[in-house]
Amino acid sequence: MNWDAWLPVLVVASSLLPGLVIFFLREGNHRMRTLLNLAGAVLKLVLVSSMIWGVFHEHVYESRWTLAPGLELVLHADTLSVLFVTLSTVLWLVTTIYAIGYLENAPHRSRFFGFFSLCVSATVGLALAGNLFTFVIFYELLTLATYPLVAHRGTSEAVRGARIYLAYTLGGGMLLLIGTVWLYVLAGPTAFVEGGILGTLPADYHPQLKMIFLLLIVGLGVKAALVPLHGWLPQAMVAPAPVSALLHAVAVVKAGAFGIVRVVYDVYGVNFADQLGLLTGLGIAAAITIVYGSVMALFQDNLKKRLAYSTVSQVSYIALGTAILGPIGTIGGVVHLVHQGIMKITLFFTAGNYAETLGIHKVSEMNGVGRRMPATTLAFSIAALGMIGVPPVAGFVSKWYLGLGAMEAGMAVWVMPVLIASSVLNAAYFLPVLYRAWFREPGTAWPAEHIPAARFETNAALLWPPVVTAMLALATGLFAAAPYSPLEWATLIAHREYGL
Amino acid sequence: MLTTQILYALAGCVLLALGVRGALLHASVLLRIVAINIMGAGVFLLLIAVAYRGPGLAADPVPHALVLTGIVVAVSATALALALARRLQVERDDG
Amino acid sequence: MNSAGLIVFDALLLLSIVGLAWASLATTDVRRSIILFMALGLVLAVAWGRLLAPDVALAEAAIGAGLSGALLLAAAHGQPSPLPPESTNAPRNHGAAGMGMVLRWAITLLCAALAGTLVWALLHAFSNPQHDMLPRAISANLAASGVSNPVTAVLLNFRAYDTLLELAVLLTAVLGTFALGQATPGYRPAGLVFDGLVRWLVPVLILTAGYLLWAGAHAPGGAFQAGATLAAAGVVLRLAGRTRIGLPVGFMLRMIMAAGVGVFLLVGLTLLLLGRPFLGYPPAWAGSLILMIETAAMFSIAATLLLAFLGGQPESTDVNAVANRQREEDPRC
Amino acid sequence: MADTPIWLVALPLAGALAALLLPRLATAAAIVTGLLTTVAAGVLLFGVATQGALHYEIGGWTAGLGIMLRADGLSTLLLLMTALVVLAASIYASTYFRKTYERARFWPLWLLLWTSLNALLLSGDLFNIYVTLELLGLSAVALASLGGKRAAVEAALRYLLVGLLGSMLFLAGVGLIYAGYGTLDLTVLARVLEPGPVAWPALALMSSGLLLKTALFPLHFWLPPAHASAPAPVSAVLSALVVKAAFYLVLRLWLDVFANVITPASANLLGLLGAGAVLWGSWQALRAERLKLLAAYSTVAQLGYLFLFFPLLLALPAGPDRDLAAGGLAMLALTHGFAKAGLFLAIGIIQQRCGHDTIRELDGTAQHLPATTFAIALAGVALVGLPPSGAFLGKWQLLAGAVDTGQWWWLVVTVAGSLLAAAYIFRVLGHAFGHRPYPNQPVTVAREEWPALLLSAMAALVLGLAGAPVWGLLEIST
Repeated sequence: MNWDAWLPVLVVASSLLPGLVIFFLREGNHRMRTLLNLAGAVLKLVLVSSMIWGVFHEHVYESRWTLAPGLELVLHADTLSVLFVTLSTVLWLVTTIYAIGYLENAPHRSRFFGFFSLCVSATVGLALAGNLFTFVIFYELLTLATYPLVAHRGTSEAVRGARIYLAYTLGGGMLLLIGTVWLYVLAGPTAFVEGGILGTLPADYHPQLKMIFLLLIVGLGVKAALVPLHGWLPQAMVAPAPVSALLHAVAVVKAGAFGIVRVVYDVYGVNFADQLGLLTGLGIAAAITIVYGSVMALFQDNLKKRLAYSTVSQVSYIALGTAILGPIGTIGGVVHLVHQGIMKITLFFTAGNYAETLGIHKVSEMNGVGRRMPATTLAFSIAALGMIGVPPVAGFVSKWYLGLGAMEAGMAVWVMPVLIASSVLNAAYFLPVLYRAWFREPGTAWPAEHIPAARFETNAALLWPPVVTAMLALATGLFAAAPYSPLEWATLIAHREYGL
Repeated sequence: MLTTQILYALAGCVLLALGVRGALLHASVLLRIVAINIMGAGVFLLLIAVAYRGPGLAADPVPHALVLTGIVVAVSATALALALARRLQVERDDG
Repeated sequence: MNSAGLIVFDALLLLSIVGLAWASLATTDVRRSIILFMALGLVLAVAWGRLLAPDVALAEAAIGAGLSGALLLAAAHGQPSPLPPESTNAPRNHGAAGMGMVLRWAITLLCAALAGTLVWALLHAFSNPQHDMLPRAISANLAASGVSNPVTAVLLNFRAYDTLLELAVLLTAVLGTFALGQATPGYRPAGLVFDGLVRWLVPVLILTAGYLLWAGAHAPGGAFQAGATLAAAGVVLRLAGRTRIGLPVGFMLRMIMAAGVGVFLLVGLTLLLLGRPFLGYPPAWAGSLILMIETAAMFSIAATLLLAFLGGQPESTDVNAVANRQREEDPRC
Repeated sequence: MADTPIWLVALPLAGALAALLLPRLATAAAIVTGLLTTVAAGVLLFGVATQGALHYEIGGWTAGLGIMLRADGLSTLLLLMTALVVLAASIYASTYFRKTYERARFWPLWLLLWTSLNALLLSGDLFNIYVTLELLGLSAVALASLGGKRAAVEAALRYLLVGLLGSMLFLAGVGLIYAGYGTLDLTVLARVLEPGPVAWPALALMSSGLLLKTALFPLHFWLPPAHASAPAPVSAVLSALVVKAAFYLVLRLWLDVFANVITPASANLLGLLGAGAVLWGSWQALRAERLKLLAAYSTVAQLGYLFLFFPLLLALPAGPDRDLAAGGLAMLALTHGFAKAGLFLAIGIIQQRCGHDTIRELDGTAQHLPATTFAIALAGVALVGLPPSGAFLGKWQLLAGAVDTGQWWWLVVTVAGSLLAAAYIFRVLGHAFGHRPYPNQPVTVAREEWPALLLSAMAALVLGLAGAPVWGLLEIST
């Protein structure tokens, strides 16, 4: 094996190995744990950077390992996987810093960081999966690695939330597995190939292929929180803030959305999927989810739950983009994978900061918090505006492309109203929060002030990550046309998928 | 076809079936053990009948050897079963 | 005996076999059932003789009827007799009793079907000419086996591996019995007449055992029959209330228990190390090796059968003594 | 190399005698024997992989007249699994039994059990199989009764009687075969057996005896009490290996010796019973209040999966798809062996440390023994059949076979069983999270906790990630 074959393995291993070592560290060995975490994160970033460069120049990075005859574990870097890997890697680094600050002196840190690293490894593996079989393996591993994180606090509520999470995701995993096995029996090893591989199958397979598509999408839809499969997501918010941030804004829900993108583009092929009439159904499911999530978010007083429902809504933009035939819709969907991640992680970080610093868990407790914590609230505001789709924050770019794509594909009739309704609803559940935070008078006392007012807001480790990600959200919007920007990369993906 | 052979083999089948029935229906452990032994006897009868070649002819020695082995195995199993039954009785008497 | 007489004899024998088996299983009185079972064993021994299987007849008489019966009777010793039927313990439930009847009949029908199928299959098997490839191969190789009794040749040469494992089964049973606890206390001392009988019977049994062992090479007999006879001597002594019944204790006892399997295995492995197959005796040595194995096996069999009869390890074996001391202070919950 | 099969029987048997004669050195003798036997199993695997199936004529007599041992891919894999599981359980047992008298009783029987397992897996002769079955049954019962409590003795007695019933049925079948074909050698029989009034009842008798021993639903009633009340290392071996030995014989008879005798209907019957086992066993495991009982019922369920393969293997035409499915079956059996052994050892640690194994009261326990809890989690992953365990690959083949042959109902059963398994495993794992401080040292007592951890890791990681050679080995047949 040469470097090209080792690189994907190393990208996965750079979080896996530190994670395994961390399990065996003494609880008090804070320094070693931090060192391992950060070293792994930085190393991964370096490796991924080299991979970005290579994939752009059409280098093939691929590792194969046979698990059974005909069943190969394939790690393969293409444009789409690199996009997701980069997102995960960058946000892992930021979240690790945040988590170190967040969990200072909390119990069970070795266990936490061990599983945290496993989670990231599973996400990266899933991103790099070169066929559906490999994807399924990492998809299940992600479930397994996140369960302990959701249950981490050990309260009966946490264990219950984790159980619900598990019931949904394992159930979904089973459907995905059945669909994959079925497809495997019909078509052999289903490698991810740009443009899809199933179009060549004879026409009498088409009814079966439709059934399989349904199984796969429902299986993936659980993690992507498509309505009505979204029930676990609000329950899983009992997890500690860094977990909510990385896993439920990025890793887990994105794994589902990413899977949908893979299945439509690289297994079925978007044109073949359209020909089978599968895209409309997907689009409608996505549209319903977008509206439903936004409406539900409107009624949540608990900040994390409001964000969770917002996630339900926003992740479906990706599915919507996938369902819109044509490169521009694709760009909108794919780029939203990145944009939504950056914005949503910012929101979860800041929500964690409010809870940790002042004990604020509810929207109704946020009056005047902007004066006490201006930097945090500024980050929150940028991300929230981005979610609504206010230019020049990143969210605007995605919505613009989705709308444009829908018009181009002749689907504007129903996509545009959905986009507009969603934006209005986004505004309706975010703007009042901003108004409270900035313009309302604070109450006499904060619910539980953990950090004295004399300090500037909160720990540096908690403060900087949201600020950085908010800046990133702004930058990806402002410099959307710069080389290697998410938008440029999404355009590259769309070009390769459509063979342009 | 040798009538003798068939008759003894049939008796073996009957013993086997009787033994199975007893082993399934009896409540007492000792009676079950007896039943299983009778079942064994049925199988042995069957095997020895198979070995029989007729008057004045040497029988097939292989089933004879198998049955000898079987008898010792059966008595071993009976001994262990009885020891267990006895221990169970002691445990029950103790409370 | 003429052929008509033979038919009557066969009919009587078969009737008593089936009748005894039926009677033994029909009763709920444990002791009655056991005695009928022992009688069945004796009748079976006659049947083996009738079917020209004298080796089996000897073994059945000694082990099947004798020792198994003795074991069962010893176990029944502590049982209430006759055993009260299960249903008297609880108020009779008509529904459950109905279910019970259904189950009884279902099982009976199942067993009848089993017997029917077996008979059907056997009739088919017997309708073909008998397979005598294996008996012929045995006669052809008998000269090389070291013994002239074909049954002994099969047991200790051609299928010696079976016999090795069978000795291991016997050892396992006794070790399992040991693990379950103490030997039963001896029976009360016998009366004067029985005592006289014992003095006379035991040496005869021991001599018989020796003869059977030696005869096994060329005539019916062998280690198992001999071992069982030797064990019978011990059983008689025990029944007479003797506490010392010729069994050593401690290491020596374990040596005797292990001897059967041990010598067998040692012979097999030695031959293997000498470049022959496992248990592949050189024809010139086969007779002596078999006798050696059989002698060791006889002592092991006698000891283990006797121990099984005692139902546990005799007192003052060192391992057990430790057990007695330690059982009280076992702290594990 | 050619002698290796007989060494696999002779070594543990010699070890048993050594342990019997020298009770004070019994543990050392057992560990040394264990290592040597494991090496022998490794050598055998190497031999079979390089030279194909190995045959060994005992006493130098040709098969038929004498007894032949045979080692092909499947039996060799199971032999190696047996060696690894027994060795690990031996290391654990050396800490589990602390009293000299306990050890003196345990080790000879333990090594006799190992002897019988190896002898059974290697045997090529029907009557010899009967003897090994009895040796296996008696040693297993004797070990299971070592707990000495009333429940253990009661369960052991039932176990023994059921086992004897099974062996006698098996022997009746053997008698029938000898009456019809005049031979006991498996290879010869495979050649001459033909469908008809002799072979069918014989197979039915032998199979029902074996199914009783392998505890296939609804003949499983004896298993949970016996496996749940035995000492932990014994439970591990009973659940992981002993029932599987009987299953191996079913497999041998149905797919090899009697291959042209079996009918689709009979294979479907086995599949149906397997489905019952999967659903009923998993459901009972979910309702169990004690960990050991949960593990025992899980064994009932896991054996059920193995039987689901029969209708598929019969429906698939000989060729690569069938080989894949057969490999999946072996993989599932191997994974279950390691996982269940690991699970029982882990439960034993919990039971000894905390004095109980009640699931509801596990909260503190799981926190005190993180390595053991982790072992349970890994074993659980394998029992559910999640990646990267070997069971995932096995179930993949099961599902693929069901789709391929259009037998959808097995797919539904498999999925339902897996979800139930997830429910009972995570019901336990939910207790691992709580507020107690994490202990400083993850592995507390190495000799006690490592065997369970390694066995579970073998099931959940090694077999799944490096198990591909299993398929290659299986193609080596006698």
